[in-house]
Amino acid sequence: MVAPEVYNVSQSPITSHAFNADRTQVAVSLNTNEVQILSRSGLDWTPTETLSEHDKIVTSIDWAPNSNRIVTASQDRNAYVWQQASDPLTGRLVWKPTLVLLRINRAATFVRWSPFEDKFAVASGARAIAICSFDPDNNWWVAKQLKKPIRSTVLSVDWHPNNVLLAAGSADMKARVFSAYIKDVDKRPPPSVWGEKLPFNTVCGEYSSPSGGWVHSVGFSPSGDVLAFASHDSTINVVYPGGPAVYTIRSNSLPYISLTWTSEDAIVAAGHDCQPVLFSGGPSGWQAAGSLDDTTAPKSSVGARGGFTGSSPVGRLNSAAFNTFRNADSRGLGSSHGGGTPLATDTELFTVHQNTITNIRPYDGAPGAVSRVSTSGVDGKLVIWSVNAVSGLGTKLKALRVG
Amino acid sequence: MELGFTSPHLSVKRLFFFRCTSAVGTSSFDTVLWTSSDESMGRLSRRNQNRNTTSVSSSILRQHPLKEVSVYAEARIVQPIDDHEEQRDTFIHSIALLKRNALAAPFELAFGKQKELESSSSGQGDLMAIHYRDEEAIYIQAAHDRVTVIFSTVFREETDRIFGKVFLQEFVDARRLPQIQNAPQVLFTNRDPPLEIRDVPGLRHSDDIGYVTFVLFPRHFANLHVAAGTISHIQLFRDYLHYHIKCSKAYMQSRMRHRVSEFQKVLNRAKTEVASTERKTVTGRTLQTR
Amino acid sequence: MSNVLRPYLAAVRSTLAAALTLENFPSQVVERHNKPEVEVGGSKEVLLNPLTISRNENERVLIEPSVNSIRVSIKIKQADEIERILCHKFTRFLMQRAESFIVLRRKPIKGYDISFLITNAHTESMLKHKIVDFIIQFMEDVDREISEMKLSLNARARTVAESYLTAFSA
Amino acid sequence: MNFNFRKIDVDAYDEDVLLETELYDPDPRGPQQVIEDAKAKAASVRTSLAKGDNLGALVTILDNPPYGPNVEEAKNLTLQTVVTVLNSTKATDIPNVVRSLPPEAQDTLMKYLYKGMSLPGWGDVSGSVLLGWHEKLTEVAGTGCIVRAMTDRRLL
Repeated sequence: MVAPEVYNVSQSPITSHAFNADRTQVAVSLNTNEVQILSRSGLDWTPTETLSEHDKIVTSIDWAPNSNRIVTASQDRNAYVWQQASDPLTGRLVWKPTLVLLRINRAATFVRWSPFEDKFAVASGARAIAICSFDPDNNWWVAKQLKKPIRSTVLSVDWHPNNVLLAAGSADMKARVFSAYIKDVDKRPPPSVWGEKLPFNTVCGEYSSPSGGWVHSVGFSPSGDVLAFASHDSTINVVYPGGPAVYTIRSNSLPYISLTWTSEDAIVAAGHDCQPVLFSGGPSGWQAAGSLDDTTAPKSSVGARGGFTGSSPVGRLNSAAFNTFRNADSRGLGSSHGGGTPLATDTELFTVHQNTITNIRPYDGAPGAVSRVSTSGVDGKLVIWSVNAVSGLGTKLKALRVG
Repeated sequence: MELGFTSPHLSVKRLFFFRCTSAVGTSSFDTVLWTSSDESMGRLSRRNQNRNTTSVSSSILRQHPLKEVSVYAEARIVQPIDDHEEQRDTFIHSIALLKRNALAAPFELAFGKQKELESSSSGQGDLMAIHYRDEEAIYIQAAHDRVTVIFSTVFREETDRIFGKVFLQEFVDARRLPQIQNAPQVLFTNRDPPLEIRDVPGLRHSDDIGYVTFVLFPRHFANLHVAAGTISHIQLFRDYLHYHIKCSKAYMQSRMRHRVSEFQKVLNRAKTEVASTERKTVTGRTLQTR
Repeated sequence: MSNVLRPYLAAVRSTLAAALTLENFPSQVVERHNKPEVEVGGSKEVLLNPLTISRNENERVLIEPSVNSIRVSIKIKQADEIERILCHKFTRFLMQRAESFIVLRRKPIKGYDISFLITNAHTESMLKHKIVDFIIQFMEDVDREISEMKLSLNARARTVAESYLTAFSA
Repeated sequence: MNFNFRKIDVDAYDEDVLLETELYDPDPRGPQQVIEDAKAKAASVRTSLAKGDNLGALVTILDNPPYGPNVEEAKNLTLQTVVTVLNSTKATDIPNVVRSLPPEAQDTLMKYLYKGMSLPGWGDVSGSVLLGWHEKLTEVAGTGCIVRAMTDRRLL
């Protein structure tokens, strides 16, 4: 199988990541109020610019591929749209923020550009979703809120390819499909499995997993006719609204946090289990196909797996050794620690990611034919996986069942 | 200067210090006060008029149930200081044993009473109480075939009470061992005083009080030498018990401290490794682990 | 680990693994705040069902999960008065040092001897399976420590009593 | 006026706050139907157990269990019946039984194991029996099954 590209971007969690169109740059939030723009330089990613305007943790980032605009959401209740402009002093291109008036009084938790990049949706803890569109007359972004019947923090959203429908997952244990139709911006969408006449805030569907759980992630299939969502009850649910059928795939492992469709019959999901799992199926049923991670061996030689080589300057070796010693002492892992398991294997998980994966996004390939996906997680790693590299039903997945 | 009269034996050692002081300059002190860990206080003073007389007084004497004991102690102890080495040592030794000897009096009386009653095969002597500490006392009573010694002792903390119980239960059980069968019989009650002293007024019935009864048989005071040994030994009981309770608590404390530091290490092991190489942001700030 | 204890600790371990699936969750009640929901309890939907793992009435663990924090409370076996006082001393000793045990709660919840509060900040800066290891080792060691302390107390008491009483026979 | 406004629980007046009863769909069966079902299943379990069919007994009793308010009697009867089946299954048979259960029944069994462990000393509940089942069920159904015992608001 093709080894994943692994980049150790940070020691702290990567809260969110978003690549630019040609994948030469990536915007990440490292569990702080700033956004880092990293640029690819050889086998490594180098910080090139810092976007600092938020004053609390940046929860979500999205990078519009065509208009090259970045939108960021934060627990400070705000969203900013960032555009490149030349600096009047240096003439260099820099990212300039525009504050978006969301009119929400709680944290902004998730943000996504619509497919046409003329709108974006900001999920929030105010039990509402702000649908933002650009008002050229006033030269600002205006927000209109989807509120009913949301009863708790909205955790994620996903746009339908028609630029009008929006799926939302929330902590009230529901995945919903709303109309986010904005007059003057949107053309009337053609009828779909989700309905015909779709004024703003029409609820086209409301779903939940049989055993409950906050809905962490939602995703329309490439055609937009199928909805998948991941709940905290360790299930992936696939909804065929015309069916009417909802397939619930119970995992025997920990809950998935993020999912993305790679084709009309395949979904990759990842989360607390620390590995991306491929699901495949269609109108007649769904099942887990396997993990993208080869979980049969420790990942100590990560550098050799491509990407970040982790080479440290020679001069640092001594202080690194000293730190190791000092850490070992405070952990009670001195030489007297007889009979104990060696630290390396004792500490390491057999997955590439060493902690929860919080984001999974398409990386390579057109919608409906995604060949590679990117993941980022609490362990500070950014990993690019080949979707075709399924390791088969590994140990963890043997007992994954379709319910 | 403090002289800690923790026990007759220990005090001899402490008094050595006192002796040195007195040897350096016989006129260098007028009054010496001492307190000891068992809360008894004492005063040792040279009488101004008579430089050769040293008087010793102690709270233990004032509280003594028998008037004659004061006299008895005074008689034994108050002696002129002589420059003669040997005599001075005897003097110091007798001060050292002041408390022991004072406390010995009721025991000696009881042993004598038992001998008196022995022939009659019945009857019992007076119940003598020594209030050797504020809330603790020793009760002594002779019968025709035994002398019963009852300690009341206070366990200030719950831990002391529970640890005390464990220790005292072992005292009760120890007599099962063949080599200890000749020891006095030991009985232990918590809260409720034993029958012998049930009618004593002013006894507090509470969980923090324990009563330990030693039943001394004639073999424990068969002759003067054995009796003296028994008296010295039994006097030590209360302090011996509390000392070991304290030690056990200190030991637990050190074990807990060790265990807690081990827990700390296990928890520290959960922390992710700190980056050995710094990574800078574009603005020059160091990317930090939170 | 003793064979009797193994299924108990295994159940605690797997339940903890399931519960330690936390995320950063800003308060939806108080503006610009971020608090352990299991302690605040203001939003019912972000609390999950509390689960109990028990061997019997006297040995049980309560795990109360929420979206960004879990509370783990342990009732430690206490067969008699001695174990009770040793357990009490030990847990008090630990809780007085709560600031150096970042996951330890200063007070146990009612009906339990010791409580831990683990938040998403902890699972972000520490390895999750190692936090679980810590709790399990804590449970094992507390039991062992208490029985060893009890044994040592009994042993000392026996020696002390025997040597005291032997002196009468000498 | 003497009213203390500071003591008003403002959250109670927030119509957006989700109530516990809103977190799950109520049982479509009425309480009467629920208790009748529970009694019928308990009887059927006795028959299965008499034939030595512990798996069949467990599948029966774990199907469509009573949940929510106002069905205490049915809940108690069902828990008691589950405990009886668990207690009467040989330890060596447990792995096969849990493996043969349908996924929903595995999830429901996990919920009953935790329910039983939260009531030590209740009826014939035995901590060691429940822990034995828990271990075997976790081997088969994983931590996912435990997560579902936490998320499912249909409390047994």
